[in-house]
Amino acid sequence: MSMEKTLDKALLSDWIAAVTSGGWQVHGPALEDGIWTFKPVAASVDLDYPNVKQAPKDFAFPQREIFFAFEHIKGEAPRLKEVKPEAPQCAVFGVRPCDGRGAVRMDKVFSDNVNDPYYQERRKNTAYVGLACNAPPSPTCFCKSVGGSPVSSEGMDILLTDLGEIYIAQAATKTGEALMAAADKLFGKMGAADKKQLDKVHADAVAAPQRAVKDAKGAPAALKAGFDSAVWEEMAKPCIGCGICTFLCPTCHCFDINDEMTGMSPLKGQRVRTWDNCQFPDFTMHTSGHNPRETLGTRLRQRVSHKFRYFHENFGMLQCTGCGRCVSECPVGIDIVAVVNKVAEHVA
Amino acid sequence: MSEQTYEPKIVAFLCKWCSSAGSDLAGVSRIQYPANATPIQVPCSGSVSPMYILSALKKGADGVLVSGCHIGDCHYLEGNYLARRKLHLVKELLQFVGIEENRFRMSWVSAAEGAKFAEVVKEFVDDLRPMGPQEKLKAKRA
Amino acid sequence: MSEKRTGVFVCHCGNNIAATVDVKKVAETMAQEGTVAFSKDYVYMCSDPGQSSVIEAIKEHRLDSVVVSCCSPNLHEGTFRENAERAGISGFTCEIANIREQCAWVHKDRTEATEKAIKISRSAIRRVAGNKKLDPIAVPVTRRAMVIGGGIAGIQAALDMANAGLDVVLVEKLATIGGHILQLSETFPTLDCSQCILSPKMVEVSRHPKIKLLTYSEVKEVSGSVGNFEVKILKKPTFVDAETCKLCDDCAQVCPQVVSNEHDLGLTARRAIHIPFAQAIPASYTLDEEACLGLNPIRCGKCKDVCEAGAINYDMRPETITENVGAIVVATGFDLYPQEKILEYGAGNVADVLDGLQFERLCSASGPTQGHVKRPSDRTEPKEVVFIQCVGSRDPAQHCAYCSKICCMYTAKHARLYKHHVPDGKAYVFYIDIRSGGKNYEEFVQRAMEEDETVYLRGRVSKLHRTKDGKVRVMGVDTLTGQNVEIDADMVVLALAMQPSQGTADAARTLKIGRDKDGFLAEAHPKLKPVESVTGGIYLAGCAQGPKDIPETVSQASAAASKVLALLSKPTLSHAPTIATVRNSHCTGCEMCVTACPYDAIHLENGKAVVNEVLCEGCGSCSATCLRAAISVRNTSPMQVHEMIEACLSL
Amino acid sequence: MINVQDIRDTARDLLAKGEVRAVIGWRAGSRGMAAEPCVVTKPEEADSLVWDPTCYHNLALQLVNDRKDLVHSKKTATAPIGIVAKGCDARAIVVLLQEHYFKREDVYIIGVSCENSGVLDERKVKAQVGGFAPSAAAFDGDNFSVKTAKGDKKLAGREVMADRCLECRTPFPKENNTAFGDDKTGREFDAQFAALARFEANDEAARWEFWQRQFDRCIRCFACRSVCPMCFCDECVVDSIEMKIAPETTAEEKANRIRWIERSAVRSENATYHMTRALHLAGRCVDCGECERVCPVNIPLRLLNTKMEREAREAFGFDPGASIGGPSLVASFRDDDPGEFIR
Repeated sequence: MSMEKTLDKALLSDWIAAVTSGGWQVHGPALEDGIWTFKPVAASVDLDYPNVKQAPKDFAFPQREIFFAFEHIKGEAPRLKEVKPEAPQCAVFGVRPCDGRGAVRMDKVFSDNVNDPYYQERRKNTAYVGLACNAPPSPTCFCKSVGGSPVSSEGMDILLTDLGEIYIAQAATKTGEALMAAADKLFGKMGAADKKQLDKVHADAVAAPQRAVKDAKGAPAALKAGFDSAVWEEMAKPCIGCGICTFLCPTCHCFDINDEMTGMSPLKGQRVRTWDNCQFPDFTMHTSGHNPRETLGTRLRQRVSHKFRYFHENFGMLQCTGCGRCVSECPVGIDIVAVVNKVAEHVA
Repeated sequence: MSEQTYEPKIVAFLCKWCSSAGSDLAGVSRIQYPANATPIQVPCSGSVSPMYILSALKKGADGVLVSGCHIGDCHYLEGNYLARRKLHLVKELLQFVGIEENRFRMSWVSAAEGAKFAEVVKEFVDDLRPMGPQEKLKAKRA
Repeated sequence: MSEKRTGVFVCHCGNNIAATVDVKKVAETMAQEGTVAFSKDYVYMCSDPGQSSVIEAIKEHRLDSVVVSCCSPNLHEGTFRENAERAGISGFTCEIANIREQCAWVHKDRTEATEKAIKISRSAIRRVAGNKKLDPIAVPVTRRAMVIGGGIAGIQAALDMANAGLDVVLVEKLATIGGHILQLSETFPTLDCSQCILSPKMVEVSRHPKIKLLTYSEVKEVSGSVGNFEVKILKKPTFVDAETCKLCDDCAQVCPQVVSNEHDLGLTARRAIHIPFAQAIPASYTLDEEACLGLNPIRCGKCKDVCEAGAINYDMRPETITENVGAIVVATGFDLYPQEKILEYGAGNVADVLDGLQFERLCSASGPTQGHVKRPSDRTEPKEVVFIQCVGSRDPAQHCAYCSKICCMYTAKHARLYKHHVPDGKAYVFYIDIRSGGKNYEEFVQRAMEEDETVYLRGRVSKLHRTKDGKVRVMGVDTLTGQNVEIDADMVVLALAMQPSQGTADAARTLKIGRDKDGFLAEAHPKLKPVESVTGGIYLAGCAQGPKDIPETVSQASAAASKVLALLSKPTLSHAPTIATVRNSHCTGCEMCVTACPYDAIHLENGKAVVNEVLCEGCGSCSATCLRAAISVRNTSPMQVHEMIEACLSL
Repeated sequence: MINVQDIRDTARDLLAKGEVRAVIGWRAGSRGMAAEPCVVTKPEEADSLVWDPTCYHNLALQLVNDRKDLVHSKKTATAPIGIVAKGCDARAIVVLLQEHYFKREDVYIIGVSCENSGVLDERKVKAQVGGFAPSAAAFDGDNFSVKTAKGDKKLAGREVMADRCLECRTPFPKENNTAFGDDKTGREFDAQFAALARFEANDEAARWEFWQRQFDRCIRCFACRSVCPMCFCDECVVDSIEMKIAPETTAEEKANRIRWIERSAVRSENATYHMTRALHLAGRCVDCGECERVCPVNIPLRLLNTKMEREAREAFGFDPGASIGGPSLVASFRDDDPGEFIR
């Protein structure tokens, strides 16, 4: 890490003020109606929180994106008007390592093989100020078993670690360095004692027991072998086909494109991208009425296989970052860890 | 929009047999009333789905009127009884979520009540005007 | 967009529309609509050249649908739909945008009215864009008719239809047909005997090969719709076989049970086994089960013992008869407003205060006094009689708001009949107004005043009571002189209001036809459809629809008969195809539509709703009730309505 | 207190005798403390069934899914299906029966009374244990014992019981083939509609301020609708896509969707969705509270549904889920339904 400094907790709000005056919109965790969400921060922010309910993927990939507007006056050629994303610079404070790793995976999708200008425009204006998990993990966390770590800075611009009175701020990108440099005098030098404490906190966090996908490395092959397993339908039996697992997921990125009409006389509207969801029954519905993924089992298989097999085949890494949202929030307790383990067990 | 230029937009569902006929009678009698309500003739007030009310508000209506035959006079015998119950629920729900009570209105206007129809529309417009445009449920497509 | 090709035709209606609405602008704006292939305005769209131009445009521009922006659809929807059919497209792809009654005539501001006309027209365009070509549904009809009620109205309607060759079922609640008219002594304005008028007609009914007479019977259930009703009738047992009964009266002679005679309105008594009156049709005795000492077990049995003809059969049971008919005439008549409700006139508890029908019986040769006017309390000839009009009528605060129409005339008749019977008697009439419209009616009232020296006092009677010397003291006011008037009368006759009979209320419920605020049967249109009920195939006649006199009743009965004859003149009827239709893929069989349907037109088959297209009237209650958009009315689908809403808000 | 072994024995017995083809119930979950729904098909699996205060789920939903499976696979059931049902589950089954979704004889109801308990509200538990999700819980009749990362904790029952249970009057499944536990019908922990009454004390502006915040937050994951046993339509009226395409569906119909609500998760569309759902549940919702429990963004959906429920009760004397016979709320009327609001 190129830049490692200390920040007195009392100065966090000053730093945020400095970042804000540097032209950034600062977002931080806020508790509203009982749930943690990233909200614009006015003055100070409390970073002592578990994790946000919804992964922060919407900074670069909002649930609704307008591509262009159109108008068709009778007798004339249809007119299109491009809508460029309004993407203010956003610095998101308090991103957890699993979600930082999620951003890396989203970047793969929208920037590796294809260039999605809407995503890229927003992404380049987004900075993630991460927060290492040094509290005991929640019963549904499993980041370690999918190649992550509670203190990973992957995908972050800065990683903060809470050492009680102070944060250690470690810049991971140029953007991160710039954000710290903007308020250079607020930061202190990381001394040896600090360094020692940091290492200890990180080591303890990594050592804390988590539940685990038994053989994540072998998962792609196992899922391939278990494609036709009867386990899928059995595991999906209680599934209700809602969209919680994918909408909360830091790496789910499927979308639908629709024309939303704003007027009929003359014909006016806009082409809109909205999140879609492989668990919805209409996701793979063909115009003919045929649906290749008609059963809940096939849909569960799609979701799990995408995370643990297809993405790996495409990008050489597991897509799942082990945040545990799909597990803790599932209304009926469908547990991706248990599913992967069970399929693997079944084909073994 | 300023108070002076604001004209409430009303979608008026009128049953064919009583209220639309009553509205016709207002016309035949040349009773003048504000032009804010655009009528949609439906067979019966009982055919007005609660979703039509929501749809109208979402499409930007400032007020929605449903008018049918008086109780006991329904051309289809019972349609207005069903409408009364269903739309009572709609009215309660709208109020519950904080939509102004006066945005949704129901009336019974018989084929003989041209003057009453004009009065219902006039009163509705008078009640809506001070409230200003309905923005709460209106779709904002930006 | 779909490939709809709609033509829009905006009518000026002379200056009726064009004065307030910029019709040219409406036509031009509509041309911009995606589905509109042609639009024009014209001074009188409904005129012959106007209609022809629509046909030409349909052909020339290959239009598949039409919107006419003009007057109310009630006026010309039929005209333009027929016109569309003439041009070779379905009439149901023609919609009317009402920009006259609901726009041009009710607004003054030209800009506002034009904008509203644009929205109304646009809305009709959206509707028609979703309209399907529909063909009227041809329904085979049952060429039989039913008449409910055997009074003069029912008899007349039944005879007219039967004489035209139609099979008729005549249902009467009482043991005989005839109705109130047989209780009358003479009729105004000719003073001819009511029995002489009606008896021949009653006999004609009983002998008519086309008429099936069901007396002592009540309609209990009606299903089906215009052209095909199924009626369930409950026929009560008379315990006497009409064919065998010789009318010897032996049974009545031995019957120990005496009850009040309803034909004489309680002025006389009858036995449990009785004949309502001598000329009853069917000519037979009836054993009134309620009055009888008991049939189960038999407690008396005297009538059966004495009957030589063996006509009496205690084993008769109520019988449910099912009749299929294509049309129904409802002629369930009137009752007098109950005297008990007139508290100021003693609520029926003052002796010698009679109602009009009781007085008729006193004047009638077949009545309790053989035609001699004698007061019931002491059988003496009353020398001073007060007649009070408008009792219960024209009194919105306490009784009926309406005028019962015939009381002025029958009170004049009563006064005259009284004077003819008791030439030295004095007759007083309290009235509010005299309403004597009708051929020879005014002359009749004048004769009552002049020839028969009836004293007409304009004013209300405030109260009356019995005096110690056996008179009825009537206290009123003569508003013409401003004097209080007090008359010690021997007898008082109240001209009570007419109200729909109890049977009328029952029939309305069973037949599912509407009633007006006073309980009379509602006609479909007060001027243009006076004998049609709001339900197709059900017609109205007589006082069940509103107070009326005999000539009017007879005319209405004949009118109803002619409507039935016209309806049933063809082997099939055409039923509007704009009825409910089910999307099987969406229906879950929850039966909410079945419950909501006012016509019982929906039932489940294999777990899916099925609409009986003849019973369905297209009201759409099912559509608004269905949670899954699985049922909707053809050409008023939710999709169409949502688009119409959008059109209404488009400016 | 119910002995869970009784439930297991009953299930095993029914399966062994072939009287049911499966038993829907709860088993221990794999993640943390919560139980999860399961379908037991073999007698030997009956011992996996559990009954505790984490049996949140309204299992009537699983009956709906079973029905859909049967229809989809065009199979006919060989025997009835068994279901373990709480009071609210049984009320939901009654509404489903009222709407002819299946027949009474198709279901074998093993009723379990909540007696003087109910289910936990995980949100309340988390609030009591410093925001950490517990990994196990038990109920001893008065108190819950929960295990958390920071140790074990005893919590008073009423403090962490779901609102819906506190307001519940019918914890006993009246409609049953066999039932366990005491019938505590009429018990009263909290006033009925208490949460609703608290909210209604707000004025119009405050109500809208509250609801617009909720509508804005909705992500349209449709978990509320997916978890609801009453939302058994194959295709919801707020879905803008025609999923059910019958052979007679024309190309025009496929193209012309009912475009009255958009897919975008924005305030107007979300509000329309939630209000439509509330109206469609009027007279059908049995207040099992599942929609509110599963909402990932904490929208208090019970408020909308209990508002309709109370309205149906007070204005129309209607009690959903009380009996199988009788017409549905909006398909029927009474002559004296309120109409004062009509001019």
